[in-house]
Amino acid sequence: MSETIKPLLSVENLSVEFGSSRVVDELSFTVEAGKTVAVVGESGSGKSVTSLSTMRLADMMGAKYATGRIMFNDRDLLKASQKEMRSIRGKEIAMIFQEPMTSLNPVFTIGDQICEVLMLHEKLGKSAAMAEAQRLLDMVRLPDSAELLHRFPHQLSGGMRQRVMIAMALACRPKLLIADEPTTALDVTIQAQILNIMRDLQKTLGMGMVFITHDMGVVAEMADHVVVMWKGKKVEEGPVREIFANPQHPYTRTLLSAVPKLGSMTGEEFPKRMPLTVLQDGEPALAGEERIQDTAKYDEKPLLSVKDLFVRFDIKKNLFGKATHRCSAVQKVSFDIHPGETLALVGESGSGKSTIGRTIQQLQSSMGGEIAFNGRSYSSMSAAERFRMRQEVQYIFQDPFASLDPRKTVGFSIAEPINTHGLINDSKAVKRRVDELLERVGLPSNVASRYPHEFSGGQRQRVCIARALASDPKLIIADEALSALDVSIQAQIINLFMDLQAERGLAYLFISHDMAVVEKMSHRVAVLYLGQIMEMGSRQQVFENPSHDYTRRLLSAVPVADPTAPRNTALIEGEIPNPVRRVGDEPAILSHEEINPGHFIAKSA
Amino acid sequence: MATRTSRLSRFASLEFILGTVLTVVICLAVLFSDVLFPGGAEKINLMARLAKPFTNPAFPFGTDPLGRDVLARVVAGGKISLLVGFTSVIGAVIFGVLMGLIAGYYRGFWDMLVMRFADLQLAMPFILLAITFIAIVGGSLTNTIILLIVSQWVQYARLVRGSVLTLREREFILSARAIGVKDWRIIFQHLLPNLIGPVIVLMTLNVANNILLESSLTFLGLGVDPTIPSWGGMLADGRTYLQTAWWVSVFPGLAILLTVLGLNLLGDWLRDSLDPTGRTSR
Amino acid sequence: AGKMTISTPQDPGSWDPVDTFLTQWAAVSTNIFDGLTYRGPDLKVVPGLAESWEELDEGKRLRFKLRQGVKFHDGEDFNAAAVKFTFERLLGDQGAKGPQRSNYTAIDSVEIVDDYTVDLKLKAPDPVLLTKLAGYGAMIVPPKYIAEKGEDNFNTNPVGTGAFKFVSYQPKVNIKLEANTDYWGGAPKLSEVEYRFIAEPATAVAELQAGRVDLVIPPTIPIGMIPVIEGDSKLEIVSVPGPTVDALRFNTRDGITADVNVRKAIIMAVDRATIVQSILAGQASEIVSFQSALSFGYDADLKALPYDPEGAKKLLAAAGVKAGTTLQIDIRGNDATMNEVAQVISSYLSMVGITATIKPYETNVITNDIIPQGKTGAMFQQKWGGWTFDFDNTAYAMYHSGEKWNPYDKDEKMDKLLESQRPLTDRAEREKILKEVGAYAAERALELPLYNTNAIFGINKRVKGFIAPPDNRLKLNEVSVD
Amino acid sequence: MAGFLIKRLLQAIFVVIAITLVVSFAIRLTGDPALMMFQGGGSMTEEDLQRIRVSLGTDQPFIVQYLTFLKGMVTFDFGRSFNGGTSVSLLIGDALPATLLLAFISMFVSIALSIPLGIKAATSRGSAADQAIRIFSLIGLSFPNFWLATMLVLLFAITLGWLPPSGMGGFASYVMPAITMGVILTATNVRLVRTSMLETLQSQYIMVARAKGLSESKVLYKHALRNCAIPLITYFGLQFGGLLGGIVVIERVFNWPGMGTLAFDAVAARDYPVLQAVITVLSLMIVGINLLVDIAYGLVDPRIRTE
Ligand SMILES: Nc1ncnc2c1ncn2[C@@H]1O[C@H](COP(=O)(O)OP(=O)(O)OP(=O)(O)O)[C@@H](O)[C@H]1O
Ligand SMILES: Nc1ncnc2c1ncn2[C@@H]1O[C@H](COP(=O)(O)OP(=O)(O)OP(=O)(O)O)[C@@H](O)[C@H]1O
Ligand SMILES: [Mg+2]
Ligand SMILES: [Mg+2]
Repeated sequence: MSETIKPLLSVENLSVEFGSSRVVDELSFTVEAGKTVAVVGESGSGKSVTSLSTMRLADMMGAKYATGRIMFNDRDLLKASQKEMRSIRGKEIAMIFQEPMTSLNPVFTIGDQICEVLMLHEKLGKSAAMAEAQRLLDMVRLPDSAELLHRFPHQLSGGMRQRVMIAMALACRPKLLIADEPTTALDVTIQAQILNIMRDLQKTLGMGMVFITHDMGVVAEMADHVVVMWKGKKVEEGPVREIFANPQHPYTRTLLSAVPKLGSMTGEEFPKRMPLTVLQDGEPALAGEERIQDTAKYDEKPLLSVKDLFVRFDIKKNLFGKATHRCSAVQKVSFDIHPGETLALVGESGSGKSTIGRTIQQLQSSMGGEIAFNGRSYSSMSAAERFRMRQEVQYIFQDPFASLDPRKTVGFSIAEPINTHGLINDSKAVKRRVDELLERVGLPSNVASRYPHEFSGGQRQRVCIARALASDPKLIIADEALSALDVSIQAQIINLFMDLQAERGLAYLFISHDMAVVEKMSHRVAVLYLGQIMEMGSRQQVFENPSHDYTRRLLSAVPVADPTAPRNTALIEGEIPNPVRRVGDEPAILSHEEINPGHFIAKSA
Repeated sequence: MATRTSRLSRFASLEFILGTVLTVVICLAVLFSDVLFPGGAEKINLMARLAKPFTNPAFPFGTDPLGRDVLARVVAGGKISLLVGFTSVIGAVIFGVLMGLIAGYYRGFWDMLVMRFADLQLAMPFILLAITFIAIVGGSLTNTIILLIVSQWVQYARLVRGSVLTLREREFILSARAIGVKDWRIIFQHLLPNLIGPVIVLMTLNVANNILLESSLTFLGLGVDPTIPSWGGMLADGRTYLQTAWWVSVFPGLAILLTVLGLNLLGDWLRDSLDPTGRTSR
Repeated sequence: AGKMTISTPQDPGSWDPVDTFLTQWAAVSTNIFDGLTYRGPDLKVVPGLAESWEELDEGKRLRFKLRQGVKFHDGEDFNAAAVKFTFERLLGDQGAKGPQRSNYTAIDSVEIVDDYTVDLKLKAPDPVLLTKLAGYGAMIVPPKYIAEKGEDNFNTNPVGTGAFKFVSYQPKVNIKLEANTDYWGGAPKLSEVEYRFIAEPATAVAELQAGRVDLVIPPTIPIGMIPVIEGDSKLEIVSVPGPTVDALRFNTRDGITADVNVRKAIIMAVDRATIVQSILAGQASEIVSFQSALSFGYDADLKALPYDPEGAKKLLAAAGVKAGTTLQIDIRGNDATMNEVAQVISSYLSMVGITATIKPYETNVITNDIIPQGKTGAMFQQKWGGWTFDFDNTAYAMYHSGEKWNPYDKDEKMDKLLESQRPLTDRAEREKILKEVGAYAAERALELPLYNTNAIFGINKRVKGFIAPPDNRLKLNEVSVD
Repeated sequence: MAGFLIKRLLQAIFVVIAITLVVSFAIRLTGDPALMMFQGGGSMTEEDLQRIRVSLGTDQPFIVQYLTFLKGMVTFDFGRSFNGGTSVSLLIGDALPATLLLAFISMFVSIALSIPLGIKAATSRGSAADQAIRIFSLIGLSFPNFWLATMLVLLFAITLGWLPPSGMGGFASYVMPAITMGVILTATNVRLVRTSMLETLQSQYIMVARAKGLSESKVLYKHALRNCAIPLITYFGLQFGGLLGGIVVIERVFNWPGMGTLAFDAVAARDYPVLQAVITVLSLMIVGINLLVDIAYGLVDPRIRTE
């Protein structure tokens, strides 16, 4: 430790245990003011637990600190009382939580929840706090911030909630910010924007940052220093360029080699299954075959066909219950998905991606348009057909925590589709199938008897994937299904998806922000903006010849996993697009133009 | 495996042990009351009226106004009391929870029907219900139990419905629906375990309530033969002796207390073991 | 001077004399109203508003000389017109709305002889009429006041000639009276009286203990609470034999109790003396027929069947009743004393081989449905409190065939006896027949006579000059408080 | 919202009519009020009874009696009590405020006690405080309310002489009834609060609230409480409705001239007009409370749509 610069935070020899299992083992690292330490590592390696321990919130989950200390401003946080911690939390150290969907209190408005911190730590009055909250929402580029303050969390999209969380954490200008996957639910343009803001604040405030992420591109852009964790231990640490240029530990090397790179598929017509980098005898090695994923059956009639879909949410109502303001979440969206095809849905956060998915899954009613599955439109389906459809179409929710029953073991949840549709009747066989599914998503089968809260974010995500696979579906709607996974697991799941596609002709509606992953695995891509499709075409068309402005912006904002690459620090300016309009003042519906066979772009109005 | 041991230690928790021991001991004593005190509960001895407790070894808990052994009666009194207490609560819970689930989950017409029916039921004062009920069906132990069920299902129904209303909007219920899980399975497998906590609390407490109510029905004519001892009946009998012979009512009261205590400990344990989130936090 | 507070268990709801039979009404109204005659705690009928009276026309006309110079509380004069108004009201439309009228149907008409002389013309002689004139429906009411203020107003704003004037009434809470200093019997010693309606015995006793109530009137204090009051140096219990008698009557029509010997055996199997001594703590006296010792027609020489379990067993064996035979005793569920007594009886019966079960009913259900409809068990509780203290009132209702309270028994001899005494004005002759009725009922063992309970008053010792009335008719003009 | 209210209003009318119909009909099966007037010991003939029935109007066919009642109800004229002829509206006018006031106070006492105690028990789960709170709440339940009430009277009214043993009057007279009722309600409520709280405290947003540095009381009373409010509101609503019907025993012990006593006496005397009026008022209140509860659901938890 250097004599001259005293670190802001120094974690020394920290071990954390739940019951008898140690999930963080003798971990040490330091964060200096104005610097960013990225913590990367395997899903479930103890990253979130470490950050919760720093806040002393892991106490409430039943964690015990077996060894070590956490020094912050010359005091050992592990020795501080909860009362002392309260004056530190939010003010001195702020945290952005991993799962934004479950992190906001469902019964309070966004405004209330942000104001609370401001009123507490900055001693602002209610109206001043509100004004400040609105400014913060503007800063994270949320549309119509004045109105948004009065909305409830469930009315926001995943990415919007995440931005609310970020605004909340930054509200009091903390000395140390712990950001646990702060941008996973954000599209790359907004992500770039948010990262810029963080860097800015860091510079002006001298804020130290602990940045937990799976996105190596983000690490490369943000971090000064990197800590790599694996199975509860720190396996390597060093300056960011060092780590990228010269990774020492085999796990680090595996990790880096598994990072998907945008543009790596240039020239390929079809997505490609790539060999996996795995640790073999402590050394990374390539495993598995390379295969062209030529599975889409365009000659067959579409499996799913969405035509002119409209979905609107009433935002404000007058006294008589008539809507005055509406959010046009989905506007005249049409697309087909063929058997064996992967259609990627990308686009700005809040542009209606999840809503489309939910509507296909009949969790949300549409206000117009038609959806047909296997040639049968929803409205004409019999009850039995509908039931069957629920087996054949599976949905992986954006927030895995919220979508798992807290009272049921994950084994139960995974077995549920099997039992519901009577796919396997023998209970032993069901159990075997559950174990097999768990293993396929990279979890040990003995976790079947655990409950959702006992998992890490990425582990829960994999449970949800396993559940979706359980019913042997024809179509999987994967809403940010891979974003919480570390890249090596991610690669493994991508391959799993592709293998299933090859074996059984599975189709995917793949909703994602990660352009590199999209490039890697999709046949066709649809780019959504403000509820409308801006551009749609084959992967090659969209990625190699992006023709809509927004698509181009999107692609240019993708962070590059190379710390030496030049950074794009230009802030996006101008009007924040807003899907909420007065009734009667609906946004214009754009018409599409086919610029190449199968390549459509929206004509600007 | 961490969870294994914590699950084991949960079984070994003080709550569970104490609750089980209490409940089992009480149930056994009550079941074998005839063996423990043959004929003791009914034997009238007008010469030994209102004997003080802890003085005469023949009557450790003293005697009642008819000179009967309070201890023997307390033990024997559990038969009726526990029967009425348990069956009526179980009946009310089953019916009420079912109605609440249906109303809350399906909403619309069913909600309206069940809840307006509940309003009807709630607006009916208990004694009125009791009197008209007996007038129509006559008094008996079974009818006492039915009456208690009829008068209490609403509590559970409303409680459950309220909780269902929030839960049904939660994402894990949506995801079960998305999978195609049948309604009744969603209701019983997902909703029920997530809202059962308050129901268990209310249930364990209503056992006490119903044991006491049973006795108050006596003077409405729904009660049972006063020679057959019951805790509630003993408490009611002891009413005029509160100032002069406390033991007549305190011992049956304690019996109820211990029973309810045992049940509540078990209830808490049940609630906790249904709630996995609390598991590692101990 | 001084104020006295009294706890009474029930609010009769109306203070109009024609409206109710409740003794709780009389406990208050005896102070507000007067009748032509008056019956005090000694149960002797003495002059009230009438100074004297005579029987004319072989008892078919009663002539009353009225007290002069008496005024109602509103200042109206009391005179023959008021008497005529009172009885015409009672027997007319207003009386038809209430239960009291049925007591006075012997009166045919009222004739004013002069301002202070009035004749009651009777349809048939009524030997109990003078007693009835001392209470309830026969209370003299003010004609002008009622005409002016209306009938409804009179229910809640009573005006009479009594020792106390009505002040205020709050339903279910209290009624307040103040002294009528112009009272013809002399100004009362108390200046104010408040009656509070307290239904719950423990509460009434607590109020007594707390000194906020000076007197608790029956039927409130349960036997079990007597020691509480006796244990308090400021308080005492005053008790006198009351009008209420309890018996367990038999179903004489069906089942084992259709056999008179079985009924006798059951009576012999029960040790009533012990019951009275222990359960009732001596606050009652054994009875032999279904009446109290105060009742007209009581036969002191009538001997009860002795307590004789062995004899009872023999009788039962002779009647062919096997050991283990069951029978059911119906009781009023809210009668705590009877609850205990019935259990003791059941235990006595078990000693002679009869297994008795007890079935409690709500009071109204047993009195209005179970008994009149003949749906009782082999034995059922009958509680009776004839306020006239005349055995006819009880016996006719209990034993005459076809009467509401007599669902099972039909006996020509009994009917004849009962009918024959009704028109008699010769007291001795009537008394003889009533004694015969009592003896005949005992001979046929129509009921298991139990006891005549005392009227139990709890009183604060600061109250002076209180004489406990057996019939609950408190007259407080001689009472004072320290 | 307006449509919702209108719908509920119609349903309320239906409920009131249904319950009064049922009650009026059923009570007539259980005894004849004319007979009851002779309870004191008068002898009567069938003719006497009939005479009284005519004057009470109970000789009429049921449907005629019921329609008369309905007609009166519209003008809030419930007729006169069979027992003494007092105007029923007057009786209700006296009893309802007495009951309402007591109910409000008891509810207030209970909520003010049970929420902090329940939260304390939940947050210090398994501790001595938790155990003590739980056991005390059980004692409150295991002995009947008259027992508790009598004990309080013995202590405060007789031994210490601080409070009046019964009756409704000044502030002092409210203390014991409110405490008795409050304690009994609290016994249940504490445990309910504790249970609901335990579930909510595990949520991620509670963790987030703590991460903001909010004081523990803010976290518990603002963030957690509101999230577990649904079962609590439901149960409080039920309890309040129950209180309005009057806790007969408590009212009797404290000689409280409330709806419970009124209803009890009316049932005992088969006083149809009073009974029908009590039921009408009660059902209106219950319907009102449940409506409020349903509206409160939507306010407390925005995810529940009121319609
Ligand atoms: N409440 C708990 N009880 C028991 N085990 C837990 C609990 N919370 C977390 N764990 C375990 O601790 C380990 C570390 O979890 P943590 O959440 O820190 O992982 P992570 O590194 O953040 O992973 P991810 O990137 O997937 O979010 C995991 O194996 C998880 O199963
Ligand atoms: N229940 C609701 N009530 C009101 N508005 C809603 C509701 N659900 C979604 N919205 C709005 O609909 C729009 C689209 O939401 P959606 O969840 O589909 O976005 P998304 O494209 O999935 O975004 P993200 O990538 O951030 O998850 C958003 O503006 C959101 O605020
Ligand atoms: Mg994590
Ligand atoms: Mg989304």
